[in-house]
Amino acid sequence: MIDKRITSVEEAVRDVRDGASVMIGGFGEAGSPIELIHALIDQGARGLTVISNNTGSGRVGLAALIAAGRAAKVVCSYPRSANSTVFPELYRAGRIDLELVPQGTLAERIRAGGAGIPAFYTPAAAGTRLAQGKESRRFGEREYLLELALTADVALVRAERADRYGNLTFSKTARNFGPLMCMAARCAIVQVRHIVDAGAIDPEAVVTPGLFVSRVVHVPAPAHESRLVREGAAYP
Amino acid sequence: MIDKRITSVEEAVRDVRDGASVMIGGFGEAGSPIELIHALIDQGARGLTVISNNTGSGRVGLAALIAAGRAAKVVCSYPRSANSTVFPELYRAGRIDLELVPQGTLAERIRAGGAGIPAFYTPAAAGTRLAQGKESRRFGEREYLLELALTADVALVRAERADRYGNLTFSKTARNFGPLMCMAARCAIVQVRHIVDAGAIDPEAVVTPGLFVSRVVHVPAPAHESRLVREGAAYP
Amino acid sequence: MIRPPTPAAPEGWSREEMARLVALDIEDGACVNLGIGIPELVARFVPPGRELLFHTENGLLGVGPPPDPAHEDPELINAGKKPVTAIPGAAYFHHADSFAMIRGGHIDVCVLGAMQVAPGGDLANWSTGDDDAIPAVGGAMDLVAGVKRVLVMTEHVTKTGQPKLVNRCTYPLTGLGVVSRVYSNLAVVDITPQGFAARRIAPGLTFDHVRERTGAPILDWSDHGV
Amino acid sequence: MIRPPTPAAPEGWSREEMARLVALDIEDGACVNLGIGIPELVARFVPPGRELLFHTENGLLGVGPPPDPAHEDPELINAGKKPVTAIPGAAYFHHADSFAMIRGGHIDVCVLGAMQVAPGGDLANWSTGDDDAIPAVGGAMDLVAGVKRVLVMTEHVTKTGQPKLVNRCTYPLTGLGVVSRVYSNLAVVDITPQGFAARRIAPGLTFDHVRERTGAPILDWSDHGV
Repeated sequence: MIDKRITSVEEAVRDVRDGASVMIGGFGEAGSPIELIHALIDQGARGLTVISNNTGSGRVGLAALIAAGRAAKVVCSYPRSANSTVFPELYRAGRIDLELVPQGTLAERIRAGGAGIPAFYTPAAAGTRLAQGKESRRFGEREYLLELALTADVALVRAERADRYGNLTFSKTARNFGPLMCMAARCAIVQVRHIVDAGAIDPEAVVTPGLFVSRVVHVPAPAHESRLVREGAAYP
Repeated sequence: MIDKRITSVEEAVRDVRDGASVMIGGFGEAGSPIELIHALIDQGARGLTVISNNTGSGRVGLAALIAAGRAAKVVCSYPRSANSTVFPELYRAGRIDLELVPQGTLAERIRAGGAGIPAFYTPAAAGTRLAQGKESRRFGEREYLLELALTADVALVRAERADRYGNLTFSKTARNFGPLMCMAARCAIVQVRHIVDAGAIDPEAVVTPGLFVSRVVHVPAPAHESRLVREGAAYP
Repeated sequence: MIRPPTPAAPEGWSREEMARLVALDIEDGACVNLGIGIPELVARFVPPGRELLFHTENGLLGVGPPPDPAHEDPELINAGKKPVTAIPGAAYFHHADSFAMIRGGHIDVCVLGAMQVAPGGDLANWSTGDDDAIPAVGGAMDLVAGVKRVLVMTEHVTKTGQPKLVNRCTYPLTGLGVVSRVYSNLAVVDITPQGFAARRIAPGLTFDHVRERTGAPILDWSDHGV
Repeated sequence: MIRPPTPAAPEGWSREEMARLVALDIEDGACVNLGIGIPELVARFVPPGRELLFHTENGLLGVGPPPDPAHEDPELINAGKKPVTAIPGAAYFHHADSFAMIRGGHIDVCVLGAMQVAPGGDLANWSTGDDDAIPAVGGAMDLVAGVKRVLVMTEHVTKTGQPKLVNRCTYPLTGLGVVSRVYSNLAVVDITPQGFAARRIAPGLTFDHVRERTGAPILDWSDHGV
């Protein structure tokens, strides 16, 4: 029987290796898989390439992973935060690399990675500083940049519901990068609020079909990142 | 008030012009917008470029449009049918052009057209006869073909439910090319079985957000194409 | 007693008045993406009888007004990461679909802030280019490349009095030739083939007042200039 | 009385037996796409204790058995346009997502028919190349380019007795170097760095019998060849 349920977040991230590329879902705290990230901190893998839209808040979740020195590089569209100095300090100290990618290009590169498209052209960033080192080409009247697909060894994603096949639904704007990262990672690990029986998710409303998902972990009451940040919490 | 509802299929296709490019949804009869196609036949536009996965069955719907000589060209993955000789006869007579595209490439080219991606690379058809005349390029170990986006003036699509904003859901495997064609056409015209109030479609389960849709027509009881074909019907 | 110099009092239109002018210029039924900060004010000033559909690039079409604090949901936010609501008829989608809307030309209007705008419509709004600054671009480059009409809302000059409408952007570009119109506290300025053209001047100000605070040639196409 | 020559009686495995062999070779939990025609039989022979998830490229993961005629739905069909059902836990999606699954390597196995297979795994299965034929490719090229393991089910020779396993495909290619294994009525044949290698011979037949009907060198790696 196909059954992707894993008993704990610890077990789910156990085999992440040093030097792995790790996609981490979320836009700010919405969709950020905070329990999986904390489990990855405990697990100890180092030298990670983190692919995520942001670099986290406060000293919990993604910011804590970065603060712990586990990320050698981040691929990201917006590594600034009103309430975190973790990334800026490491970056200024030259202790972490940054590949800055426009948000839509980041999303499309991840989708391309999941869809077997090695490269595509986009108008975003043409003629700007972020075009440096990239091939450009005209189609019709406009100039476009060649962008390469992104894949990863692992994705850490937060969703709302899953069944044993790994079919997923998400919650509101917490969907963001999750479905794309599940497509693009060789091992997509998903924490969900609810595990339901096969068939309980309307097949018309499945957002991520199960074949994109490797592991599902039940985290019924995930921490509120913004609340932890307000309280000044730090992980571990 | 945003309201994309149009009172009749005739009204919905009234302004399709000679020479227009028209995407037509459906995989076989599933999702084929038969009432909109018949309205387009009645409307009379000629010299059309039809972009559709198939070329229709019997002498109704898409096959009838082609039989009426309205299509100058089809862009298509599978222009053969067990029960229609309409396209083969015109093709052998040199009276219609064919651009044959692998099905996944066709889908992705339409999505690219809707997503502002002018071109992308795909491994499908590399090294085959369908690679003739196309640029190829290696990424890593493999060879890929450069494929260009497809857009169209009009899309004719069949969906299940719509609200006044044009938000859509589909029915089972009748979804197929519909959502992509709505993205890629400058005017997406959709026939739906049910028109519902704004808010009646769960925002988590909207398949095609309304901004991709221009016109919605209520066709509560669409004809069953396969039944018409069995009965030997011909349109008009 | 000697007093330290104080910043000049705000002159011309208030931010709310600027937002009202922007909202008046957006056609009924448009899909609109509002940038983080001042542009968010535009949603408050949609004229009666018009319906706009607000898009936020983090995956929602049909953004509604902010919730009361008791109904905030950390999973229902806008691109500025502030709590929002969803209207009946809203739709959620993932980031690739969201930017397909943007890049594919399906958003009619976006309203963004600016650091600098040049007469050809070049926009700089993402980085000061300082070596020490943490670069962060977000979705700005995708928005200006894809949205049909890019409107800018900005103070006419910086806090230190430097013009933001300039001959050439010295800050790193967000996009080349992308801006249609600028709404500043002093004037509504079109990007035209002839360069900047003031369409409207804030009450009580003169065209010369605007021109002196503009770092590039500007034409007077306003009513009182005709 | 002189009788016209009749085609040779089918020899070796029946189609059902071939389908059973294929099904036995697919690992538990695999996502499988079954081509139109003979490959569809594979779904009937999933061994007890294994669960396969069937994908059809027209937008369904979790294809179930055919419905009884009273419950056929023209909007629930497979790639061969035949009515199917959906299992509990199925998902519907559009064509771009469906081919993202295929092209992106998320389908573990596909089973296809063939006109010709060459020793390097080249496959021809979409066109005879006749000038008069209406070319129609469907999803075959995408499938062979993207699916991790491509299995072929085919009669070993054509109706006129010509080998389908050949030195070089003379029909237009579907893909280069894509096939892993061929299940014919005579033998199970691997594509190996050394070319064709028979892994298993149908009961009652000899390797020589298979070799004589194969249009390219073939090794005997079967049990009785060891």
